[in-house]
Amino acid sequence: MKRSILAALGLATGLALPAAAEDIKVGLLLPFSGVYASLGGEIETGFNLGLADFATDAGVTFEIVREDTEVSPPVGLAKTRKLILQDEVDVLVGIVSSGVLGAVRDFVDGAGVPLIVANAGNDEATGVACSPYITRMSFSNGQVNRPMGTWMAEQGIGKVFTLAPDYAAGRQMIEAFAETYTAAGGEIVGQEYTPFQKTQDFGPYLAQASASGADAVFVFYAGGEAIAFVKQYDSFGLNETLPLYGSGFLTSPLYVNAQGEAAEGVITALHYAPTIESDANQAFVAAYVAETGRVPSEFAVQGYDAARALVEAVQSGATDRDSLANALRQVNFDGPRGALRIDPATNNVIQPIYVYETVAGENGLTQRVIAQLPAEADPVNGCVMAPVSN
Amino acid sequence: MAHDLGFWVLQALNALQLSMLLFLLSIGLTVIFGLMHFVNLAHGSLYAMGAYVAASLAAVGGYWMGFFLAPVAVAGVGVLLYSGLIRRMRRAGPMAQVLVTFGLIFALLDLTRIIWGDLALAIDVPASLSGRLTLLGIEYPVYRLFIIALGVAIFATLAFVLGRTQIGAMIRAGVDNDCMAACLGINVERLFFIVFCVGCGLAGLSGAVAAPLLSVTPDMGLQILIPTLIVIVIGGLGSLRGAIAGSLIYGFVQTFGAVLAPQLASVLIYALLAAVLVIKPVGLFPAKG
Amino acid sequence: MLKTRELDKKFGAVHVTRQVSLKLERGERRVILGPNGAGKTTLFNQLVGELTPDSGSVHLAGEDVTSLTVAQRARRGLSRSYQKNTLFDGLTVEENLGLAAAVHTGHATRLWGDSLARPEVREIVQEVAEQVNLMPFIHAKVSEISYGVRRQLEVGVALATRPLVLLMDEPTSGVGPEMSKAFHDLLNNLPRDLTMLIIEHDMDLAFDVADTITVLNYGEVVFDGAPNEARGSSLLREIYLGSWEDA
Amino acid sequence: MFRHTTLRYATLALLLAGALFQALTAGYFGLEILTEILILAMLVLALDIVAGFGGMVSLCHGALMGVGAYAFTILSTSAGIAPPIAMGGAVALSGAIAWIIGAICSRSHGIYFIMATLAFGQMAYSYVFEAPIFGGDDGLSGIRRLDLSLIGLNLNDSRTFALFCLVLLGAVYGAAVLILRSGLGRSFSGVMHNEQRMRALGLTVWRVKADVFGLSGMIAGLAGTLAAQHIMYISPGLLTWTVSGEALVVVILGGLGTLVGPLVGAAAFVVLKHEISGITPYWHLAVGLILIGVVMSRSNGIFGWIEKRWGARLDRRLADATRSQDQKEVTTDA
Repeated sequence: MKRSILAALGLATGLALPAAAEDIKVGLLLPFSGVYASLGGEIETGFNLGLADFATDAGVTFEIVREDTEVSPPVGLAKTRKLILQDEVDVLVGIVSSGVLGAVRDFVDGAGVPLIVANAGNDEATGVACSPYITRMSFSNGQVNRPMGTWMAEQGIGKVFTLAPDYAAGRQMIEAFAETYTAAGGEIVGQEYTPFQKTQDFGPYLAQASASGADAVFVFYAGGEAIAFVKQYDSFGLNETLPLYGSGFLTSPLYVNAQGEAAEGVITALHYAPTIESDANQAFVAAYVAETGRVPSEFAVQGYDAARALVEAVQSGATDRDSLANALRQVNFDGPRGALRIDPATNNVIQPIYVYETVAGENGLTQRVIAQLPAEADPVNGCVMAPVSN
Repeated sequence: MAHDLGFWVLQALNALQLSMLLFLLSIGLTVIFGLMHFVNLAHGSLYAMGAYVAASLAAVGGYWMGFFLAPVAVAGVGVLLYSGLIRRMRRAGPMAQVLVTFGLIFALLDLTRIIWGDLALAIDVPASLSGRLTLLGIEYPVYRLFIIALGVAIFATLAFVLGRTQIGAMIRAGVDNDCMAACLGINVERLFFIVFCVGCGLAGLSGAVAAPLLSVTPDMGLQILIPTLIVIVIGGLGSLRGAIAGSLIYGFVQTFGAVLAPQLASVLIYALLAAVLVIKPVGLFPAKG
Repeated sequence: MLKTRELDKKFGAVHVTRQVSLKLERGERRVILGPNGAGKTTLFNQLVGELTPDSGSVHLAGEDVTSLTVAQRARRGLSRSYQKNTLFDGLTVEENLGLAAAVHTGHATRLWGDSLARPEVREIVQEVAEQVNLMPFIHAKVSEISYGVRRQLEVGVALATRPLVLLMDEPTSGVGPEMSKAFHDLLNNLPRDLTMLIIEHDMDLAFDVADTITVLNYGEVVFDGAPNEARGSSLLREIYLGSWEDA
Repeated sequence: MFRHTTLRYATLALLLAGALFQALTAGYFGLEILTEILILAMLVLALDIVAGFGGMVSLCHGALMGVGAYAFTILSTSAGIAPPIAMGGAVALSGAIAWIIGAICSRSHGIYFIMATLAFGQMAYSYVFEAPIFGGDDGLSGIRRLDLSLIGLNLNDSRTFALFCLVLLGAVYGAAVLILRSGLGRSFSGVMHNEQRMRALGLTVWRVKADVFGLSGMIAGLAGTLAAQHIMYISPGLLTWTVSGEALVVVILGGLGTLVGPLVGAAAFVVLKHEISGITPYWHLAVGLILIGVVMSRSNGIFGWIEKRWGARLDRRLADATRSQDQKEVTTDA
């Protein structure tokens, strides 16, 4: 027994070769097993595609060490420690779940290793818990939904019923929406949170929504719950009487085809839709389709842009952990999602939000972009950190 | 919020629908337990497998192909499991059996991921069952009514088979006392085999039926396992009556809990389970006194 | 020492115990006889507290114990052995006796110290092991000793709680005639102040051990008296032989 | 009933030597793994006490560990209580909750007991998940490790922390042996072997069960306070039933009711998981197949297999020299 532990460790230490000076060692921390495994795969593909597209003329080679977080905070932290202390990576990229981000935050901050967050949207991560070493290239929960509140009120939708799973992300998404929606004159007539990943039947909540007298329903669901929700919503015929709006994860290209016709006509807002009309996006989509045969999702573009942010930081002359962290905070470029820049006050990405409708296309469902809402910086939200040094 | 009668009828139907879905799943598990005295924790995984097989078949030959063949396929998996593992575990004691099936959960979870990938799949409701029916002044999805009807039909069939037929009498004898059953010349081994495979088939059927309603994801088996266990433990292991009672209790508590006490929704059913076990440590309608 | 007053119990329509009143003096050895289904075990279970009577009461050493649990009655000095061996199978004879003795001495629920190593407990174990002839097997596990020895241990475990009243459910059931005889001697050699109530199927034991005999039939006491009276009783013969022939 | 055999002593010594060697020489990741093993070992020790020696197969020990972790965190951060006292408070709270669960579930057996404990565990999970003061699924951070600078130790150093956990695990093992050898522990084993008889002997069975379950809960709570200090972040994931399920797998993989076996199981499980998950994301499959293999081999876990294979021989050799009763104890009640 003991021999095997030693063998395992011998093997592990054998891998920890110091990186050559011009190499950048990247620790890719994603779930490759567990409920978010599909998101991990999507982000990794996007990330590799991003490196392939931008790193060739960067003058450095990127060495990638990938680790599976298993969507478990303790495992994520153990892997982070390994990447930082043993593999001595220069930069970390990834993290899908906010729980894992919460677990690694203090350690990453203390160790002074730059981390590019490629998904986890917890508001606090770029709020009270912000760190000069943590830069988020994905989104914050509030950011995605705030513009939608104003927009829906402007469309003349006066009364809304909201639904979301009962966990931090669900509450943050709905609260951000409700804040701007009511500020713009809308009224929330009902609000329910469903037990997270324990709800098989949304019927009881749907009946409440339809009895609430609302003009529309605004929801946040993701993954398997999103599929079940959209299908059940449609099966009750609510699509015809009570239009469904939501955070764009509801109808993510990653699984919208599993929702089928039920998703048609659902209007959602997100920081990315594969049908955004721009050269940068079309090139990305084409490359992604060529690679996987599937249209990229928001998760893929997050990985792609994380890679690009890293390359840009390196190109700006950053070589070690501190200079990389500093450079990452100043990254800005036009990508598939449009113009992106990092807000130096919070280290969250500032990006436009797209309102899109899911419609039937030639090959299954596609996204029709209805509006591009202007990019807004998140409120500082208690974030205090050293300013960018030049 | 004040609600009219239609609202409550709607919620009652929702509760009934959820109950029947859980009934289809739990009946196989509970009868296998009653007869063979072990809890097949991999039952949920078989349900997931049923959903996946149905989704694959539906993509080729439409919903009904999945509906009819998925249970057969999962029963086939049951044959393999029985002859490969379960039969050899017959005398190994309940703990070992529980663990083998725990191992099976792990193995089957990754097998479905390897075969079908991490992305969620789905099945469309067939045209004949799509749309809504108006009854008692409310509109209700036909597919959900279909699930209720299917649950009632399976319940009636099982009640008939268990209560009125030769094989049912044998199963009842086996549940009461397998030793006695063997003495009466019943081929207990064959009986186990049949019941196990039928139980697996029912798990597959419930997977196929649930697929259009929910999403087909690798962890669906794990997510449904706990509700199923709660159902059979509340109802009492090994009895048809227990399974139906447990399912109805779970369905109604879950549905009306969500409406009337939403902040307690996730705790309510566990509290109920704890309460039942405190008052009746072997569930409401156990097969044996 | 042990007294019942008009114990009555029905299971549905079946009247299993009818107005049974018994009275055992200190040191008395009484055997309850009766055919299968006469209600012996049901009566027994009401005495030890596993069943609650529909009406009537049970008194132990002058105290009404009718509403007490099995464990409470046991702590007040009512100990029982089982018809089917109810032992701690993975453990040794010594440990079996020790567990029981520890309950009596109060060490069974203490967190500090090994109950089996206590001098008081060891003393009881030693004494009981001698009383029921278990010394040669004291370190053997239950699985390693013969059926007959297990029957001795069954009684030994009940004795190790130092009871006032010992209730035994067919102590010699399944034991061959020779062994059975030795068993009777063993019971006769137990301290005279120990009150014993024995359910028995076998009449020989009754005549070898009993001071008094009670005969139950259809849940009712049909005979109560000395063994020699019973021997001559035609009623007893009728009930007993009749049922034997049926079986 | 618990017995130390030569083989068990030998295995313990070997485990201790391995852990010490590991703690003194391993790299950062090695120390992470070691600490993970030590904390898991403590949890499974707690579980083995109740499941292996009292037949109380609990699916709420993960939740009890989580209660310890959360109580420690809340007490030491929000409430501002000194960490050592917070640890004591957390352990006491886990113990108290475990005692209540044990008392309530004491009448249930087999699958019903498993389900009843599962229900309580899930209630705790749901409560922690939804109550705002526990930070929901985002969890809580800002946890500090115990300050032992008074005796010249800095627990923020991974190596020192691993050694600290090792010392505590050793203490817990000793406590577990004492519990099992005490009057209470003996009666508890007696209840597993024959509950009806213990009751008939006059034992208040539910009290004994609740008491031992409470003690076991204290150990699980202690493991929780260590887990919180190890990761310095906690989330409701700690309380899910799958954590308890995994702990149960480890106990059985190692050898139920042997106390030493679960320690072996914890080491084997963690190393195996890390090695396999390094090779393939489908580590569940491999772990599942290994579990099935172990159970199908019909031995009492890895350690049970070792005992069956070598224990008798080893002891016979020693018995020849010293003529003791060890021989009889080898096959034991494991």
